[in-house]
Amino acid sequence: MKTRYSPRSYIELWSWLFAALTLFVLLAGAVLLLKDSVLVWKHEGTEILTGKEWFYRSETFGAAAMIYGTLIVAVLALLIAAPLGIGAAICTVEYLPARWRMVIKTMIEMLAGIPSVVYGLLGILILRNWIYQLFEDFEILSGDTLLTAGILLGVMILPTVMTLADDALSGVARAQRIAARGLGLNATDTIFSVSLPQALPGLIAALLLALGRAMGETIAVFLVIGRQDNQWPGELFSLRPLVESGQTLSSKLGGAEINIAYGQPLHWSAMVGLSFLLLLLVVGLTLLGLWIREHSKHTSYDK
Amino acid sequence: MKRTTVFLNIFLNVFLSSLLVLLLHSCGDAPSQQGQVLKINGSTTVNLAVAEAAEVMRQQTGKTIHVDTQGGSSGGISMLGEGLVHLGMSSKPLTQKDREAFPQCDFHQIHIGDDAVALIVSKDIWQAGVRSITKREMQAIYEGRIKNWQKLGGPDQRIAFFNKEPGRGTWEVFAKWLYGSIDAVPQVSFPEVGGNEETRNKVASTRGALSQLSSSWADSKTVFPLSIENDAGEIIRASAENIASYRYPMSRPLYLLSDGEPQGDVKEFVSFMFSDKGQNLVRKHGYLALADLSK
Amino acid sequence: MSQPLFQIRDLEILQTTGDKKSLLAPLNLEIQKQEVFGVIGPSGAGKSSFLKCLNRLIDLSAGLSVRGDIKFEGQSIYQGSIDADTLRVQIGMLFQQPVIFPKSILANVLFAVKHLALAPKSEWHDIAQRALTQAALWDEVKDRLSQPAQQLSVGQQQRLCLARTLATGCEVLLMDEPTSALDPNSTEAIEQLILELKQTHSIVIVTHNINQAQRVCDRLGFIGLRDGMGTLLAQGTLRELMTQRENVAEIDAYLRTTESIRLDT
Amino acid sequence: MTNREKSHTKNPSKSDSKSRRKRRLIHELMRLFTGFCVLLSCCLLLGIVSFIVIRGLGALSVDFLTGVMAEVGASGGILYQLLGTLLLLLTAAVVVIPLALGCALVQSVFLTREAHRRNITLVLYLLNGVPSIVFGIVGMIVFVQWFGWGKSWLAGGILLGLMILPTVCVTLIERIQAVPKKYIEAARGLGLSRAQTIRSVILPQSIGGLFTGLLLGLARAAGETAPIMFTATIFSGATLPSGVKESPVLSLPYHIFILAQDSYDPATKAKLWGSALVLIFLVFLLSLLALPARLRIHEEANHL
Repeated sequence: MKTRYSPRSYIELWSWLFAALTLFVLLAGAVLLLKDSVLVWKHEGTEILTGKEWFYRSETFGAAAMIYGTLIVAVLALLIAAPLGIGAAICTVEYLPARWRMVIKTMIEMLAGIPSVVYGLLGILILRNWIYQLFEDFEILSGDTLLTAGILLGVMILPTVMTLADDALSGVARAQRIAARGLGLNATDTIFSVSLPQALPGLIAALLLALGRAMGETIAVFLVIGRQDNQWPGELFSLRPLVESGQTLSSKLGGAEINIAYGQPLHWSAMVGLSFLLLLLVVGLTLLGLWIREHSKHTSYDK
Repeated sequence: MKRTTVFLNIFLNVFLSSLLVLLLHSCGDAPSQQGQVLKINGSTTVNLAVAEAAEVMRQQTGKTIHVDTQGGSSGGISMLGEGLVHLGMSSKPLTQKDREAFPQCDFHQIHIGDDAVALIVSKDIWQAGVRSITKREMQAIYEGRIKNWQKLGGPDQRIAFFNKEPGRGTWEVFAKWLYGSIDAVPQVSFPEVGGNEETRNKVASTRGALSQLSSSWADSKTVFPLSIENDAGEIIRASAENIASYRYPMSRPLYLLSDGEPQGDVKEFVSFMFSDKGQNLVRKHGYLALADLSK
Repeated sequence: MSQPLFQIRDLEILQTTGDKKSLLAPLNLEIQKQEVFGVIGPSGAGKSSFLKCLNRLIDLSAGLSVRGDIKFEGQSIYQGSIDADTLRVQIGMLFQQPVIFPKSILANVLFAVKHLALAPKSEWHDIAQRALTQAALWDEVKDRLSQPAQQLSVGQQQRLCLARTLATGCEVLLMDEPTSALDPNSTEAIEQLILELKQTHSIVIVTHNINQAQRVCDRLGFIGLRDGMGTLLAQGTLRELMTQRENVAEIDAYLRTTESIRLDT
Repeated sequence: MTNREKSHTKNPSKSDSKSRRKRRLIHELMRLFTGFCVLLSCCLLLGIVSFIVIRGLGALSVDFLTGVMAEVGASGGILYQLLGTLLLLLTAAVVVIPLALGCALVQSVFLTREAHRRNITLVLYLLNGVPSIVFGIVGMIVFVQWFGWGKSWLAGGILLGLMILPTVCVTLIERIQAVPKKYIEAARGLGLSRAQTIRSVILPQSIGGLFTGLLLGLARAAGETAPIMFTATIFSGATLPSGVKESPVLSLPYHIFILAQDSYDPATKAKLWGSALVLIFLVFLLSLLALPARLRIHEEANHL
């Protein structure tokens, strides 16, 4: 790439400089995380992924329960946000007049602007009590559950899903819709036969990107999940753990333990290791989402 | 067209000059040497009185005093140990282990008042008649051997135990009372709570709830402090007298921590905490002032 | 003659946004069955919008509303309780650019049949073959029906669109400048098809090309711009239109800009 | 021929109308469902906002906005929290603008190979996905430990700037790509160099995208707690910083976060909701400021 290329102007030099700086900062960040967590990789090996116990006082650092919590909460959030967000996007793109679309889109994006700490407040004050009353019959211990966190997160990522789904759907050429309508299909037939199949890769990518968002969310989850360590479910496919407290990677990182860890090399590197795992999970999902989108571009019809 | 060029130039200038400022400042001396900023960090319990004292000091002297509560008591200890702050706040006595973790730091404990850790329950448990608890019972709950209030003469209700986050002074005082030393505490996992208001809120809104909380926050309206029944069968309330006389087993001193003898701004602040005004702030937030203790 | 195919009464297209002006002045027209009716005129006069009124595809254009009425085989399509989607099955449409769905050739032909459940699955193959044959495409694609339709040339794609429309069994075809995106050979093929389909279908075609109009149309309507509105200024055979040339300045101006034609061929 | 051809539509007219009824029903159900989705989403927004307004409006006053916090949040105002948040946002903007301009120009103008462009986009997407707490941890390692800044407003501003870089950059790239090719070709045809073309054609046409993206990004940054809680903000005592090292600020999100966990006095609660209301108002203001530009882009896209 560097061959025979010499920047020809001040503005060009400047652009390259800042683009390079961005890349450098990113790489440096990732490398730093890795470097600072070397101790724990050496100490635990793969145990950090598979170990179900995290007891920092006996230097046992297994993140499996937190990874489980992270995934469950994110999937719950998606189960709520996906139908709602895609449904709303279908309505605004396919059924409502264009001028309405911008109004609703803007409103929903404002939902995205509500700070997560405010969501957390609402979670503590309203949602956890609702959950507590709703599931009273299951003798749940408190309103701090994976489900509470999942629902709260679902509302929080709803705008992300909706905005990206909106983009995916409105990316389907209008001519395609008109052609289908011209053949006598009604608006809904058109959605199922033209819009959705063509927007599918975009929709899947949207969901994966939203899933990544959900996994990274800290403050709101922190306040309603209960922060109970080592909640590895007895049965992997039982629903019971959903109404019990748990811990996610991000709620662990947002908690007090990071301050205890500060100054104690192994414990600190374990905490940094957790953030590296979190980063890895989210980056993996993002890459998968983008790959699906890119990959299907070649098979789908352009223009 | 021209506008954009102008914009870009202005922008570049602003950016470059801010870079310059940044560099200059990073080279400058740390404020700790200049003694301009007094930084305090630590226990959320101690924070209430200290933060308000800092407000008064700021107005009186015009000094800059930063107060933060990151990581609770152990956050205060470790940040003082690392030299990141000038005063730590701690709601538990320092242990040998704490001192060993930061050998470079000459910890001084400055006793500014007293408080106690109460074991609080939700309204339903209180109204069902559970008023006291023994150490043995609490151990059984902590180790998961007792899971229902029936065993404690309460209703048939699961015990929803919220454990204070490790690192909080409250938790360490509790752990020391229960097991003698923190190292002897068994490894358990319960739902955790952090701040005092979070604890109070969650206990108040959960049936069968039990948690540790600074006694000054136990308002007996939303959450209720249990008395402790000692081995002799005496039932000891977390009352002011019992805390002052250390009869209540989880009484705890509240400390400011300094590195070496307090000097300069640190000394000034500590003196303020010892003054009537400072001690009144300790009282205002529900703690026992030093004068109350010597009674 | 029996009942006209389309009986258009005071049809008017209005903008609902902005200055709310009228795009198409009130228009009265009758289009007969089994004829090829051409709509000609300068671009921007609202020919396409007019065409879209005939199968109510205009409903999908934001910011436009329609006043007046059209009777299709004696039945009002704007005032009655007619289902616009059902109407569009009966009145097929071909667009300027061929719009191919990103599916196989077969799936494209059977698109409406499948999604509208017009025929049981057992008949699908016959329908596809018949439609493709009618569109003169069968021989070219019969060996690669399951291949992506995007691989076809633009001319073939337009014929595929025609086949797709014919597969619904529609009786009326609306064509919006169907050859303007095509090369001369493909254009000729489409024109040939129009002449054949005339036997079985009624066709309304919007065209830019007066020569094409002469080749395929039985009657013509001229929509010109007058006072900033599209207005039906004349109708009849091409010869009748030419005789109006002296009376109607817009027709004269239009014909001057198009290539000269020889009427006697 | 006509009859034969029509047979498959006309003949089984009964089953035809049955399928039509079924499709009609699905259509109505679908409209109902998606309409419900929109309604629910909007209700959620209105519900959340009105809840906060109802609780927080009482605390709102000029004194609240211009006063200094007193009695550990139970009285006084949030002046320095507000100023701190604004300072963080300003810093983030200053940090992100050159980076975004650089990345966007490189991506859409200077890079000629499609594969390279895709790589930049990929990096932006990845950056967009990085959890905000990870920014906090990395910031703690870099700025607090390594640079020895302690808590500093600059660290917070840089982290927030990096966090919103993808939003700003992608919006800008979209605008640059929307500049009609013919303008660029005309400019080059007039003999302008590439740099001159950028300055005289591309940037004037697309600079709006930078501001739109910036406003949207800042709206997100304003509410973030996780990246700044370890690196830039403290609970009380800071005013406006006079340096970089050991110069924390107060901020609204952190203020709310701490008070939500530790508010002794009931009077603090009202102030807490007041702070939340101010924060939301700030965020909405930023998104609304970006709205006209976005609407215009939308209209243009529709007319093309």
